[in-house]
Amino acid sequence: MVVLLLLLIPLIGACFLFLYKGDHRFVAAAALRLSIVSLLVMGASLFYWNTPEMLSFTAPWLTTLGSSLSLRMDGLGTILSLLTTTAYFILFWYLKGRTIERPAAFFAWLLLAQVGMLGVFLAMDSLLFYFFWELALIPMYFLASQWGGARRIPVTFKFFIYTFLGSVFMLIGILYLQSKTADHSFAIESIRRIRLTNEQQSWLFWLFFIAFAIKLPVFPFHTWQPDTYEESPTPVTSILSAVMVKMGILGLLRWLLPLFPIASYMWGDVVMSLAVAGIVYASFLAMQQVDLKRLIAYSSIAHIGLIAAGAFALNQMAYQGLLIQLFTHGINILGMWVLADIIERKTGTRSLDSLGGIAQHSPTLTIFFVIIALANIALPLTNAFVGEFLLFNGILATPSNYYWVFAVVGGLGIIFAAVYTLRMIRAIFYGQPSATSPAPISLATHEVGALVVIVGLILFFGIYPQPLIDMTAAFSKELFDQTDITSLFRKS
Amino acid sequence: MPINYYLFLAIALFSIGVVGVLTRRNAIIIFMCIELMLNAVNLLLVAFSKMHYNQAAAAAIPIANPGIDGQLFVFFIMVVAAAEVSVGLAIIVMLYRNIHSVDINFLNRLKH
Amino acid sequence: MNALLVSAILGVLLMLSSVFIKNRSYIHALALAGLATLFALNLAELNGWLLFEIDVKGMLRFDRYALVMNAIMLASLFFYLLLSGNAMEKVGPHYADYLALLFFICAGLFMVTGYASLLILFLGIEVISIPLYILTGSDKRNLKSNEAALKYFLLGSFSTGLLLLGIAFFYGARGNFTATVSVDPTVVGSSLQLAGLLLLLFAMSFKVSVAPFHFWTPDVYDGAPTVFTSFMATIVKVALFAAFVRLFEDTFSLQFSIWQPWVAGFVVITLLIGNLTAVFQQSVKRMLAYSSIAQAGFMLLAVYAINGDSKEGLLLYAASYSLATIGIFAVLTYMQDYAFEGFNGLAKKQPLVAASLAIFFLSLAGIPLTGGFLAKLFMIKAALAYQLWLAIVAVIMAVISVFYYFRVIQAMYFRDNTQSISPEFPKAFSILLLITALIVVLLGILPEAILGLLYF
Amino acid sequence: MQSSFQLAFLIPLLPLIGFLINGLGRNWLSKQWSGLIGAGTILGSFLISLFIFQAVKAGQGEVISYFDFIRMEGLRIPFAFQIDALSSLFLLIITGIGFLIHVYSISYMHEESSTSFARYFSYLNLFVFSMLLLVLGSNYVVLFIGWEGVGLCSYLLIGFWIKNQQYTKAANKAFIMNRIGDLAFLLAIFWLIIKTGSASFQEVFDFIQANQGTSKFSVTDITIVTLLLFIGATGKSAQLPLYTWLPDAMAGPTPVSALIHAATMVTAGIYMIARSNIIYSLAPLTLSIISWIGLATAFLAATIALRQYDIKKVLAYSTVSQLGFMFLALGSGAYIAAVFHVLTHAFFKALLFLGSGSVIHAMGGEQDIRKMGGLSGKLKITYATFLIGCLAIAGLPPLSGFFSKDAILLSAFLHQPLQYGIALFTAFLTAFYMFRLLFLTFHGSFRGTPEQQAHLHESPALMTIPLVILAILSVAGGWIGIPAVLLQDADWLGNFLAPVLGSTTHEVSHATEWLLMSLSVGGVLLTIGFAWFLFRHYRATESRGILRFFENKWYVDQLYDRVIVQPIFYLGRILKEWVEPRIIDALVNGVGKTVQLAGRQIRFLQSGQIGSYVLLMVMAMVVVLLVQFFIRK
Repeated sequence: MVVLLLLLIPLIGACFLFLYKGDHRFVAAAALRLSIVSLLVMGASLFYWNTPEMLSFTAPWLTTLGSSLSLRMDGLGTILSLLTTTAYFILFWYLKGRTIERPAAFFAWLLLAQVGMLGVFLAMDSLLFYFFWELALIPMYFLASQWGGARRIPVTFKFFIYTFLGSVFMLIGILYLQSKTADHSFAIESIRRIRLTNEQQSWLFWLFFIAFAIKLPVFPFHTWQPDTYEESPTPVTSILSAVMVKMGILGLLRWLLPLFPIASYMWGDVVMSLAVAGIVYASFLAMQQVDLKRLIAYSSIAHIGLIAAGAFALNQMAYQGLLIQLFTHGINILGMWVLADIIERKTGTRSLDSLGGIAQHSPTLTIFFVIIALANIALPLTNAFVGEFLLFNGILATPSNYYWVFAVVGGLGIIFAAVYTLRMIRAIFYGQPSATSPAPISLATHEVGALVVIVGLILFFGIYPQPLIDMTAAFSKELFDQTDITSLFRKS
Repeated sequence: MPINYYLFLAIALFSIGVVGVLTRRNAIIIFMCIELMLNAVNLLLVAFSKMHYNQAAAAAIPIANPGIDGQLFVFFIMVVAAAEVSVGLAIIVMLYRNIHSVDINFLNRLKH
Repeated sequence: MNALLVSAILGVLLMLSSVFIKNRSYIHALALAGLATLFALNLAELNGWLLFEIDVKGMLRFDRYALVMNAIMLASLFFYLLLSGNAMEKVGPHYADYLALLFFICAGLFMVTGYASLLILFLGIEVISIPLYILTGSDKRNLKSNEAALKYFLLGSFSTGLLLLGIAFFYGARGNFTATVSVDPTVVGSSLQLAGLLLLLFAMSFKVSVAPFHFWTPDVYDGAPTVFTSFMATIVKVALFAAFVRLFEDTFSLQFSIWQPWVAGFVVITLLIGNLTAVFQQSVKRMLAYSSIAQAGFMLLAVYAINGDSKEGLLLYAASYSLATIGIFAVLTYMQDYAFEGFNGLAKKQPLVAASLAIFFLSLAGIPLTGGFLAKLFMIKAALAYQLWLAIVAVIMAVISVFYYFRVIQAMYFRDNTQSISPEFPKAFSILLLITALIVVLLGILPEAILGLLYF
Repeated sequence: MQSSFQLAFLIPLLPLIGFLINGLGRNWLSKQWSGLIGAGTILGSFLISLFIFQAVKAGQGEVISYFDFIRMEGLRIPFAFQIDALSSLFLLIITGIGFLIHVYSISYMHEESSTSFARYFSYLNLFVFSMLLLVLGSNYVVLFIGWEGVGLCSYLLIGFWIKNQQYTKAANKAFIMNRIGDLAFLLAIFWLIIKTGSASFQEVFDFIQANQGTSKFSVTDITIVTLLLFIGATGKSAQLPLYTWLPDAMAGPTPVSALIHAATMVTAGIYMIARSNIIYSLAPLTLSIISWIGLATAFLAATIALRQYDIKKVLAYSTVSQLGFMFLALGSGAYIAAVFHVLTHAFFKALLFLGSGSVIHAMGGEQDIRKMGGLSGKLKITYATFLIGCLAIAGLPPLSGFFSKDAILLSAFLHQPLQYGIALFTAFLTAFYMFRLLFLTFHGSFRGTPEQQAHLHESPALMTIPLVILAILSVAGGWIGIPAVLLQDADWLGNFLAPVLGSTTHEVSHATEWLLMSLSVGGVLLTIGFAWFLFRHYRATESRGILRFFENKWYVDQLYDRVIVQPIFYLGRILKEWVEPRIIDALVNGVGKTVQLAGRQIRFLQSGQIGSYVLLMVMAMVVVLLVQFFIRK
């Protein structure tokens, strides 16, 4: 039941806002309230962890095709829903009192996207999964294209068509699997029961992987991402990179790895190489960027590369770290975007060349930025540390001959991350105040509030990450049992 | 007389019609060639109907007047052809009113 | 059976009505009422209640599938009349006659969906085509309309010739015109049979505008008055597809292995030509003409794959595709020109119309939560049962279709109106349009609403 | 839990609290308050450390676990402190010296605005906190947390004067170079976790001792782990090849340099290796590598220090050199000697830096010794203490430096005579450049500007008292480790650390020991004399040949810039300018463009001519019919 509520609240809110015509601040406040409500519902669902029937919902739907409206909140769903609701709450609080053109439509689209993403996180039926997958894409496309920058139309169209192309391949894969199931159903349980030959697994793997790789994005498929992040309005960008990216990772963890473990192992080296190459590549580009948003965009490509590598490390420690990272990366990158938005709005520029010396007169902003930036490079006692620690640990334990190459090359990312992050801090905050920021940058209460929430999460989970681990331990165990190569080969 | 003769004749007529459609530029003549194609079909149908009648008679299959439906079909084709002629000529006339020509090569406003 | 006869009678009635009734809105109402009765009668027949008891000597066969198809077509036609009734008035003075022709065509449609003998198929096709020639040329002063009419007429009757030759060969091989499976092995393999099969394939491909027999489509759709283009492109095409599927699934099911590769080839060519050519069009109307070719390519998959999925899929496709296209054309009739720029900034001025249009285009592009998606899903599923590569080609082409469908969405939502004049839509129209759009969405969410009819 | 250990958690907590108060309240606290809080918290943890040290001396020691930092299937990393001889000793060093530096800073930084004053002390407290965490941690992860913490604090403090982009650049350099080491350290930790399934010192060591050489933990594993850990240490403790950040770290305020060089940060590497001595004892290869690297560093840094003119730079290189000595000791297996030297070095290096700070303070910010000279008259206390510091670092008996350095030299001698020779020479170099510094600064005639001369004055008590205390320690600090040859069983330190580091009982005749000692002492005395002869009166000399090479620090910075930094950024530019837009993205866009182009071309099939339409159709039909009837048959 709770899961259904999680979907219904934003859905109803979206429908209402689409039809609503009225003043700005009511819209923003309504959106904020909605986000609080869904956050509360999410909190409630955390208490129901031991009553599965509360956390799952099934209703007949498209029965003639063999699909059904089945939602369930497992460990993965929990942590991702938690991220989604939290991120939306923080974002909407931050956006409180912002004057946006046609705010009702803006928030309505955002809420609709929330429905889609939560649906992706909770769907236990492959066709339903695909439905929500696209449902999340459309609102983002409209948001980015309507409220975006100058080059928005071509850029976002590229983003849309690229991801859509990926998803249709996945659709073919889904249909093929459904045709192979005994009871001709799209349900994940019946798909799991199929005995696929290695050769089938191997091409199905690619059908699915391309979709997820484009969404993530993994190294050669990433070119839509910096442009889109740059051209989208920053609140939308933050949702894109904080939450939407996680759809791809969920795809890997819930669909790709458990369904095609052998193929994941066979192609593991290829994917790992792409991922770690992506880490270094993106870091190099991040070092070169002058535009703040592009810099953050590339840095997030690097992070995603690490996460993708962890997914194919095929061992429990990596999974565990990855699952934690899902949440922490979302929060941190959201913080980065919020700060980028503040800086851009208050100084009117995003270029590192024309920024500078902000620390002189606005220490508060500086402190927030430094903390979040350092969390972004996974300094100990920030939330990202534990996740990356376990991730790297797992990558070093990859069942592959090149495990140490992956670990070392991926590890270079740690160093490069420090390089471009410190470069960014130095360029924006240190030195003499530049022409763009002569006056102190004052933060409104709700802005400070949002940032405090982020920093609080960073420090709390940095010092005591155990709750996140407990939340996902069961899932990582299950996932590992499904993808444990040694036992698989013993079976076959 | 074996059926193949009729068959070849009909196909020849039909092909002549097709070639006519391909080569001529005057709408009316093209239309006449199409009529030729239809009549080739009529001929063929009649021939087949006769053939089936003979086969049935030879095999002494007790059907009421076998092969008759082929000839019926021919009449339908004639009727339909007549209807087409009326509409088609009307269209051609209408066109002639507007561009004072029935040369199809002038019909290229709609392309690409 | 009910609908067939009654529609013919209604046609006659409407033709005479222009003599007695001068007020066009009455005629319009009469037509709508007639459609309603047709729909009711069709449903009645679906429940086994027949108006007339006529022995058709096995030349007609109105099974459940045919009747459901008729129901869908009638419903679409109903929305068509509602949405583009007054646009029809603009075409010319003979309003009642257009309606009468529409009803005659209806009779032809029912013959085509319900034929059991090739004779009826032929008659049905002609009953559809001849009035369509007239409607195409109905805008007499417009040279484009004339040209379209002549092209349609010449090429159409040419393809009729092919059809007839095919039927003749068929008759020669089988000795009758009954469109049922022939079990006689000597017949199945005979070259007469083969030639007939292929000629029928060509002719039907021409009628449903499948490449490489599609050439008439863009010109005719472009030249004909937009209202009638909308009718041709949707309801007529759907009915002919029903006939196409029936011909090859019933009559030629034993020659399956012979014709399936050819159909596959036609699918690929059609998808390629339709989608690629549509990408670079400047006029929305012509773009839609090409897109209808592309959609035909998808529907052809129903012919390609002989299984339940494809037939269900065709029903869904018929409904969603017809409604969406009718809606778009209806909006198009309000545009002063058909350039993409005409849609700039429509979302700000006419949010309802823009939203409905967006839904229509999303459905045509096959985005989930719209009927178009499920329809395509069925088709791809059907193709996947035989050939993976065909399915992959199909989805890639679906992605390409996004290129041109989304140009309109971009124009409506993301660009600002540069020219001052913007089309005005009556309130009722936009509401109706929204209802149509909602039905399209409903088809995507609860397709059982349609498919259920097959199974209750 | 031992009653005396119940307060252990306060040791790091107090500085943390100080950090929070000073950091959050920086806008409201007056300078006195923030100074008081900053120093007071450290004093508090120093006292507690004393208690604990007493308890440990009484033979107690244990691991106190607070909560589970990471607990998952197959891995449990508690947030736990380990209290034993080693950690308690370091606690004393850190808190004790840290406290003195805090006190010193109160007066040294008095010119700062109250806000940045509080900021400064909050950073200092955080620094001490991280270092304490590092030392107290009972497993490699907690150690690493502190490890990164000191890296961060050094970054914050080196770049304390954020207006100056040169300084912030130095800060970035320090942080990034540390990160390079950290990566190796992390990999070592991962390796240990994967192999042994734990990160706690005790469990890891037990496991390795149990399974060394077996497939569970092969010799290669040992070598890899030890090497990786050592690379980590080179980053923090400024050894070759990662030492270049330390001299640049002079950008920070002088007390910070003292803190970094004496009490915290650089000793972390030594601590970590000493802590892991059990593994290292199993890796002879690594040990010899360490000893050679340490020796090389010591020598290189000493040579560079010969020709430096910035008073702090000289000291910085001397630190690097001394650290090299410590690593030499570690490499020769003399862990106790290394720790001993850490202790004494902490005393006199803190003394020297604070002294130099006092000098700089008196000179109004001038750091170039060429512009100094003859300060002994004005800055009496500073001079006296500085002199003691120099004597101590030069290693003259009975000052502290003598004993520790002697221990190191002895171990080197036993381990590898060649190394002993080089080390001895380096020790002479040390004495030489230190006294060069002393003479140039305090002797001869004043070479600064008149107003500087007018400004000259002895520093206030808050600065001099710490100097005096440290001077006393530098003198007496060594007496806890007197070798047996001089005084029977007076090697208290050795016995104290033996449980952790193992006792070093080396068989060497007293005669040899006497010989070695006299050799080093004599040599040092000679060098000092030579230095006196050379630098009693300063003569500006253009350095030539090898000396110029030294003056330019062996061009190492330039080398790194050319070989590493520039290529990386050049490659980055290539990727940005070429690969990204012209290859990867071009491919993606190419697909779309192809579609557009194809559309444009295929349109022309639709010629508009009925004839061509029919022709195409007929051709298609003919092809199909032919294929069907003549090929597919």
